[in-house]
Amino acid sequence: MKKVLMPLLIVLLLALLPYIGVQYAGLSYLFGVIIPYTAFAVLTFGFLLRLVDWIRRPVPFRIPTTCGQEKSLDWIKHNRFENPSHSWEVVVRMLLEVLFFRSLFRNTKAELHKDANLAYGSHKWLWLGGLVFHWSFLVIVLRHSRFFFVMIPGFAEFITHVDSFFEITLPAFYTTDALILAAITFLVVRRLTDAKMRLISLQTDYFPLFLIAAIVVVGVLLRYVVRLNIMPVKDQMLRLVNFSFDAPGEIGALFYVHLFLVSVLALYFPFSKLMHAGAIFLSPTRNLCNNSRQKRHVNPWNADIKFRTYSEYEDDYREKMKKANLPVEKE
Amino acid sequence: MMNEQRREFIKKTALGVFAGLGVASGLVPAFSLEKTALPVWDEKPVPGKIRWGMVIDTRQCKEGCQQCVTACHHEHNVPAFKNRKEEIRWIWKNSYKNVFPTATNSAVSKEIQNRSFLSLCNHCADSPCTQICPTGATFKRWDGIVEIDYHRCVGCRFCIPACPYGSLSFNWQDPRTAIVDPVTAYPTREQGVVEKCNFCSDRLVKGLLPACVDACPEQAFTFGDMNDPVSDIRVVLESNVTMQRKPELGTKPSVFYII
Amino acid sequence: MIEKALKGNRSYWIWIVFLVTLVASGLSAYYQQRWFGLTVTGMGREASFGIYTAQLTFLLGVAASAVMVVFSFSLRRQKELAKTVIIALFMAVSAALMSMLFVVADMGKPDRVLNIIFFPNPRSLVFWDLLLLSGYLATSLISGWAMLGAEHKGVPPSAWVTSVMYLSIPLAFGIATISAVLYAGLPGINLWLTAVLAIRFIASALAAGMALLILVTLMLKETTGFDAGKEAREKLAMVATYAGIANVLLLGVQFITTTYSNLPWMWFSLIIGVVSVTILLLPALRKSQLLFVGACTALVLSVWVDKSAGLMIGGELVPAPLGSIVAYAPTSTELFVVVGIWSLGTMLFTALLKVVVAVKVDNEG
Amino acid sequence: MEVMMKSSKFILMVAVAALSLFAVLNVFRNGEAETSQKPLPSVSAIDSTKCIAPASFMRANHMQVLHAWEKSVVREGDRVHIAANGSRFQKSLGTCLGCHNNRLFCFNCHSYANVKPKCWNCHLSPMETP
Repeated sequence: MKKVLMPLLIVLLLALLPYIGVQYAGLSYLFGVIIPYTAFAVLTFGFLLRLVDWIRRPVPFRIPTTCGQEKSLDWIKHNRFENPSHSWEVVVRMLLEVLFFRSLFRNTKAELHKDANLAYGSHKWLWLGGLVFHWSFLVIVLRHSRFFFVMIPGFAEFITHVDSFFEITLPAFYTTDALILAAITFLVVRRLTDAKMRLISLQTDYFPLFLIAAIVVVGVLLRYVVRLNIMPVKDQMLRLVNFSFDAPGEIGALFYVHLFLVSVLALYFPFSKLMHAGAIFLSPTRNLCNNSRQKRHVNPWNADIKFRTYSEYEDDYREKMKKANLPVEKE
Repeated sequence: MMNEQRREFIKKTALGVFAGLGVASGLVPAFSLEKTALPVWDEKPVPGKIRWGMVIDTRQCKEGCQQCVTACHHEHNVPAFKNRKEEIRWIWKNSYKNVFPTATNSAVSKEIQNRSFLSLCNHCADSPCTQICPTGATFKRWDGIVEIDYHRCVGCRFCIPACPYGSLSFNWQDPRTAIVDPVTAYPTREQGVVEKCNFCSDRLVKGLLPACVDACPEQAFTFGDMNDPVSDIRVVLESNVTMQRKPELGTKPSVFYII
Repeated sequence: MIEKALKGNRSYWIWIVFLVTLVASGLSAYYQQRWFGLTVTGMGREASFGIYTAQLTFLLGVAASAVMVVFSFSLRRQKELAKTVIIALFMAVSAALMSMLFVVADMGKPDRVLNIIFFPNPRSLVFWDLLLLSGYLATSLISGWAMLGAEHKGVPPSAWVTSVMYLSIPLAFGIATISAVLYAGLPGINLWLTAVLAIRFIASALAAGMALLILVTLMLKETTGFDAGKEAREKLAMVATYAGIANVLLLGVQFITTTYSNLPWMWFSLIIGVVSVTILLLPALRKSQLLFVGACTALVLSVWVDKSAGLMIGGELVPAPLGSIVAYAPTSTELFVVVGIWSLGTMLFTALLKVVVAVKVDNEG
Repeated sequence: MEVMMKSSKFILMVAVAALSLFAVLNVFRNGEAETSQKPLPSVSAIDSTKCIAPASFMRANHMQVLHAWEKSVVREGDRVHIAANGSRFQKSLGTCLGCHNNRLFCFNCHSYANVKPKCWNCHLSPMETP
């Protein structure tokens, strides 16, 4: 239980910190300027460093995945996107993975039925929950561009328009707000209900979920319940994107909770499992062509060995071989 | 200080679209929306206490006169779509045959056959349109007026065939393109909602009579509270033989006709 | 299981791509309608219902009729229908989805569609109709999918699946009855003001729905080799025939009492209805595959014409509110939207059937 | 977007043209005697130089206030807003705009914050009024 409660407690404390800091200690400059800049500097450099580090690690083998037929003889059907042999096929596999989480789509679940009947059925809930979560997150981030640009970019405006299609609340209700909360709830509940999942879940699995949930909840509160005055918020965000170090105006303390939790997320990002965002592009089972049968791959760290071929060997010993009545290829 | 300037600058850039109008706004500081005044009902109204009704003395209605129609349609920003398909009507003139298609007396005089009869929402006591509306956007008010909540209407249009008097019109397109002379005191409607006569509930709260009643040069209308035993309308109803449209449907219209 | 719909042969994908193209053209037509308003349709002041509502009425019936198979199989234990139950449920799902899309396509302000849930008017039959329809869509999809999943795993379906399936039975009867009462109770249109309408709704829905189901099973047999069984088709044909007889009788009665006899389309509907019922009734004629298929198609067509041309467009051709007649003809935008929604429904149905066939073939193979 | 801009400009033009006509017509109307029946009491003018609530509250809640007004006026017929200090206001968009009569009052903030409410789909906006 500690695995769940600790991260929850940490998130609550983290949320309390800026609230007290701004409300009672007047630290709005710290939470509104210094911490956001620091966090995003850490995010940018940390992310790049991690990626560069990973890119520089040599990858030994082409790893053929087993879920599709590798390209072989002409009359055996080749599964292009499971086992690509061209780089464009790899790109498609990568995109299917990044955009549609294809490997989760394959999930199955074993069920033991009455008469010791073991049955496998497809189990796509994680796929669905993950997909909803990530896409909603993306839409929400794009929607926030209205704070960072004087004129909102066209596509972001279109996304906002679609997201707030249903006329329900004032201010306009965003469908993704509801979707992401539902998805996070599912993802947490999934780890808690299944004994196997409970066993393998660690604090670092719960913490980002709780952190993001807290960010969303505070954001929803700011928009629909507290209804913060967003004019100084936009001022402050425009200052941040213009690298200005001016002090923020009068903004409610709850906004700093939102901003601080986002900063924590950014700070935490390069050091955590969240790096899968960048790492997915580097996973060798996804981003390499499985064309070992068509092309010779040499490990880059191999020493430059001088190989001696049979023809060289024969050249050296031809006369001796002839004398010994051994067959030779060249006369 | 820099900040304030930048903020101002940013605001102005963002308002580029309105720049031209912004200059104009400096010249005209105030604009003429509704005057701020308290309505005649200071308290929350009691449901059922009032029931508005109207008597139309068709003998007074003059051929070719359109003053009530014009006044109503102007007052409520009713778009003037000319084609029959998209026409929007709150009050309009019609023939005897169309207004009373089920009247038992079919052998009426030539004069009556040629006379114009005003059609408008009957604000029925038992209104089929409010019963069919899935969201309650068309609803019965505390004072008997059948009102449409334009903020709630989903535009499903089931109320249109539900009304036996054809009183409802649908905004097949943006009505604003066809409003000749918009008034600021009353909103327009938007594309995709249903609209109809509101018995001038907007004027009643200001202590005014409905626009058609006011506009009629012949005083053919009598308007008032039918629950009030000393009101004009009760006097007129009690001293005249009146007709309702399609009474056999049991909708109990609040609009009466003196033939 | 849905991944089985992502694997198919060339003709399957050609069919899907064809449908996707139609859906896309429907979407672009709908975008036009959303932008300029319903003025782009042929509907107008006097004809406030058009081809959208006509499709809705027809599809409501098709959706509700599928319950007959569920009912006969689960309550009356008719085992020969076992292979058609899931197909019927999925037909209901597709038809119900199309119905809902037609409701939305017909709305002036679809962005406020949730007002129906947030501000429900319990006195409104429209509200109840839409509520039951969404419930029916959910129960059919959940029970059909869960049954298929159990079959895929080779285990009997859980108890809750059966209860959800039972729940769909009253929902379906509710949809058919409420829609009929809804139309019959519109005082603005005299033609519909008849008690026969409710019974005819159910009869015509059953006739068209069962005939359509027969055609679907035959199509599956031709294209995939999966055969629901001749006995099942016989059973369905029997229901379709009796319902068809009831429908043409009631329709004929209405020719006497209302102005249907003025409408050439309704004569067409009546005649092909009578012909198809006759073919289905006589064993000698029914034996011929060609005549059987023709009769089923004609029965579906007869009901479709009756529901759209007769009930909707005809209903307003003889209207009442203003005592004037305005002929309604759908515009091309409207037709594209209709084709788009039908294609979307067909695509869903195809995908669901693909899964059904794949599961059944897997299990048999 | 273009169509909308066009239509709103069109309305503006029409409105400006109409205003002059309206003004001329009004001169004649005022001359006419009031002949109709007067069954209803008349309205009383009120002092609306003060806002219904402090600016900070209004900044956060103006949409809720307007929404609540719209609901209670349309559905319940309750047209009078009683402020905390007891002063009474008519629940109307016009009550707000009568005081805040700078044309850009709404648009300043709303365009800066990229918030696009749907009020002006029906209500004529200060931009469209003469």
